[in-house]
Amino acid sequence: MPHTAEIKEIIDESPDTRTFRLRFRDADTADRFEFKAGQFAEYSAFGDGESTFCIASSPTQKDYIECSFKVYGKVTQSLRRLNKGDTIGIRGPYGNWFPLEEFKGKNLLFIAGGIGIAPVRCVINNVLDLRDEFKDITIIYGARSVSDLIYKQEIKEWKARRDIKTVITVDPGGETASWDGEVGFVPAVLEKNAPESENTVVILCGPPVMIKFTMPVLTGLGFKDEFVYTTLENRMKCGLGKCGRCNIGNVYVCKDGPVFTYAEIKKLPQEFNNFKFQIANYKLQIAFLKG
Amino acid sequence: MKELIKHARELLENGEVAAVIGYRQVSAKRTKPVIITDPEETSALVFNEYCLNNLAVYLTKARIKLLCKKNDKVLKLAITAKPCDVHSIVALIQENQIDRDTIHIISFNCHGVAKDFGFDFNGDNLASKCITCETHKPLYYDALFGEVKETPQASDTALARIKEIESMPHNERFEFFKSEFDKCIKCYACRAVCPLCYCQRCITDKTIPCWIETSSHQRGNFAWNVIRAFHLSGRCTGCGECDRACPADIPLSLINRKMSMEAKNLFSFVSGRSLETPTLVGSYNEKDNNELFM
Amino acid sequence: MTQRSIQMDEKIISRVDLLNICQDVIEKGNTLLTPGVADYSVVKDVSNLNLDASALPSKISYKSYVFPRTEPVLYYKRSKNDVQLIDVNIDSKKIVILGAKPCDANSLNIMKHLFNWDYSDEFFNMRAKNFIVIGLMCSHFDEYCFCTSVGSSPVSEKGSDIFLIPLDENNYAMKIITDKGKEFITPYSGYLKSGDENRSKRITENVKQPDVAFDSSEVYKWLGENFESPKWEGVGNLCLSCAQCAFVCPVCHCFDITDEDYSYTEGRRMKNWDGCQFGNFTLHASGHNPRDIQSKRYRQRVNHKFRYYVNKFGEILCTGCGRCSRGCPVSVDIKEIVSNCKNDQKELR
Amino acid sequence: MDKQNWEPKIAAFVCNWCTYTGADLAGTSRLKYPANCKIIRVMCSGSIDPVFILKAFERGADGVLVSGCHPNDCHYNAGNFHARRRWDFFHELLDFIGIEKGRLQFSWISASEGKKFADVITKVTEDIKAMGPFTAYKKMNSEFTIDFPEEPSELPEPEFQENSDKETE
Repeated sequence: MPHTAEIKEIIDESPDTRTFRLRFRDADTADRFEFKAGQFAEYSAFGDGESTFCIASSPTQKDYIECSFKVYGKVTQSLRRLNKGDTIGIRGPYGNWFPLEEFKGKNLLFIAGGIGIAPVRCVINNVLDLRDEFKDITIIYGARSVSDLIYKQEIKEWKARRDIKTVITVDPGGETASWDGEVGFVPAVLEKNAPESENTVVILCGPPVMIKFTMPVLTGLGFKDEFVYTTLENRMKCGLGKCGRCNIGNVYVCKDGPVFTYAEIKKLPQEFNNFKFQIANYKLQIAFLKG
Repeated sequence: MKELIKHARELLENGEVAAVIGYRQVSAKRTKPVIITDPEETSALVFNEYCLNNLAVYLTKARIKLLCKKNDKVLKLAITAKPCDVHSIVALIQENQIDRDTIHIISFNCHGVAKDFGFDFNGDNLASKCITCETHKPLYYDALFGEVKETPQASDTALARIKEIESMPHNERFEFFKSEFDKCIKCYACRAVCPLCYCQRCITDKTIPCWIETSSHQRGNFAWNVIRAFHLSGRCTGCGECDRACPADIPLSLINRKMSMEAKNLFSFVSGRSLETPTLVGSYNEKDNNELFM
Repeated sequence: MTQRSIQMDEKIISRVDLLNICQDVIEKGNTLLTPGVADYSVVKDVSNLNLDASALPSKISYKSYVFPRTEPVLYYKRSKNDVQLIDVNIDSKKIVILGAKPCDANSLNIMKHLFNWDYSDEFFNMRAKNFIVIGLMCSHFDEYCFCTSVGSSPVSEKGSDIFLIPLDENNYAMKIITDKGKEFITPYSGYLKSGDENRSKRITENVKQPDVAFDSSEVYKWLGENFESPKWEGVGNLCLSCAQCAFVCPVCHCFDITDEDYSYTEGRRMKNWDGCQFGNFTLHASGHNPRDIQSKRYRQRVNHKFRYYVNKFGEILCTGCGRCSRGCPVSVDIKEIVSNCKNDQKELR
Repeated sequence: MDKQNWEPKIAAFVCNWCTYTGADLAGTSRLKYPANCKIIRVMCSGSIDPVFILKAFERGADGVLVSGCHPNDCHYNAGNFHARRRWDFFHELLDFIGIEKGRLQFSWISASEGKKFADVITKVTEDIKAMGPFTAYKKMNSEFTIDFPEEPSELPEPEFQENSDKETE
């Protein structure tokens, strides 16, 4: 049974991406709902089905939860039609999470591409709320164009902070006249701006093609596979490890994942043979396409 | 049989065809499809009363078409087909799914097949399509084998059943079909084996908007089976594969046969019989029957 | 489902008395199922009940009575800004299966792992709890049966609550396997006569069994090492991507969840069977499909049955009933494929 | 609902160029006809898929009318000719499956035939009234449905809501 939640606010992040700020209708549920950075939930638009997105707000934020989605399929189209004050369903939280406890006292490097910033943002905000417990923090975020950058407001805040290094880049051709960030693809920008690989944990999320080219760069810079965390997404339906859809090898992404280290992923069957990492992070694309 | 093997071997060895789609024996009363690209393997090819599959279904598959592409050259595809399977191939050619020039049809003089694997071949166990079959010799072929033999006699029970259903009042008919369709488990085996169900994306797979409910409850089953029957009307060549594939034993071919009878009555058209005439639903005639319309 | 096995003396029951028990089961308003040619069907009249140990497994297994092919999981009603949700009451009628094939009888035991790891599925558990499986020894097999290769056999009692062995035309030896079976049979103990274990043993020992076609541990090993094997292409070319195999399978359990409106404001969320061989099973909304070609999908099917499930739950996700192969429109035979996989000389098709 | 007061729900799929304009004419000519038909405008009779008709039945229609331009008058030259062949089949198919032919009716109505439009609608409504509600299909629809407890709420206006006035002007 999903809980019902009210859409408190709608934020248009980019032409095709939207963020919902949600509050549970039931105060009791709102109190009890707890999750950890990296977990996901099933959001339903009644009449059109359920879709899986990560929870994009920080677990330290108790008043509301946020989710961001890109309009792709049936459910996301239906969600986009909803207005402020409407009701959606939420089940969750499901899956595992980023082991923040283990990250403590280490340097963190966040690398995100496109909508892949959503799960990373959850971790970033969580980490920033506990800023003292971590060492250097670097954020590298790339999008196709300036208008495709999401969480623009927060990016500004991150940039303003002295205690983190924020590098924002857009693909060549996507920049505007007033753009003051980097221009170039994420792997290239990473090479220029990467911190020391010693004692650093990488949190990586983005489209398969980005991950394909970023991984060799990371390895070249001396980052260890065990310290590269990412979150996988596959087409999911139940979120409970039953429906069999997200199964890769021995793993049900919805239960044993979605957070994996690159070392763990290497051990899975290379189902996605051409791109070793093809499956990684198709945030939001899990909605039931077909349309 | 020897001639068939020899012919297939020559085709492959001379590089005329990329692959031969044929049958191989798995046990005494059962064969299964095989796709052969290696001349050495042609010895497995057979043709007999247990070659039930309509291999034309493979012709529309993208992965089979891929087999034909060799060093920038597109080779032909050889297919062993019963005379009734040739009808399906003709229908596919008419609907521009395949090109006659890319297909090498190896056909046979046919005297009928068994209704299913494991049955003795005789009048009682004759496939229902063979009972009324008029084409024991294929209409189109590139190579012809097999000797002419007498088809066993059998009574046309399917026709009798159609007549029986037609004599029922509408509400009984509705209940009859509702209960038959209720057995459907939506495995879509009927769609998969049908050579004419070649759509890349079937209407049931389209969910924005969702026209046919994917759940296999009464209403979803009813809609699916009616729409499938409609999409095949005037196109179905009556190979009966859907009937054989259905795990729930729904008499799908009854409806298909009824619709073929209508095509014959209304438009004197039989699907898959001629390469020259256009398809029935893809064309029109200004003088068509107009009685239906007020 | 998890009762510990108890050993009880073997009993003998006559056919007439067995039918009397069945009659009573029906009169009490419970459902009685027996296997037919096509499906397990509900029995209304016991007089023409046919308990045939020499029949092949029905075309469709009885899993639909525990895991229906379609069922609502919740109802919703939209109003202007709100949504009203109503939970589904699970109908928990007692179901007695008389004459379950030994291969089918084990199916719930295999599936229960999946439905109970991490989160227990109420729908499955409620129904499984009310299930009483009366297994019947199987005396006939065909070229597709391979129960002996996956650790079962025609006389296997695994999964049955009560197991019957036909002694002669009118008498059955009855073994009561579980507590649930004992509880069921206690009211009818007047019908039971004490039996002789040696007599039924003689019969079960002499039952013809299908030859062991493959060693599942070797298959397990091969699958682990040959994920990228080009051999999968052979079967990929042949298979037509329907889900007949998954839907008739007694242990395949993948499902789909979809919303359906039945009026302008009201609707239901349905849980439907789904099959891994369908092209759009793993299709993402973006158009990306991890298993885009048939050979990958068939590889997933075999791997899931013989490797992943073993890793995760320690059992092979297959009962060896052979339904999938018997019913396959293009005769793709899973037994043949699995036994040929290790052999480099043979292609998979 | 007692039979006396029962009003059928009819879905009318009409083509944009002829029948819909004909319906307009019927309205501007102030012709009277029953209000049971809910008109759904499509671009051409050739673009009406049979799934639309099944969907209408699924959503509780008792009958369906399909109407387009007269033969040779199609805005797209041949849309109605293609449709004609298809409807022949679909009509026969539904009849064989057990749906009476009267439940699905067809007509050609041109833009100038306002009178014919009113007549056709009247005839279809009367035919379907005589046949009674389509209970067989409705029974099938009611599988897996529940009645929600009544609660006063501002529901959006359902499209197929019963119309209280019998006739429109």
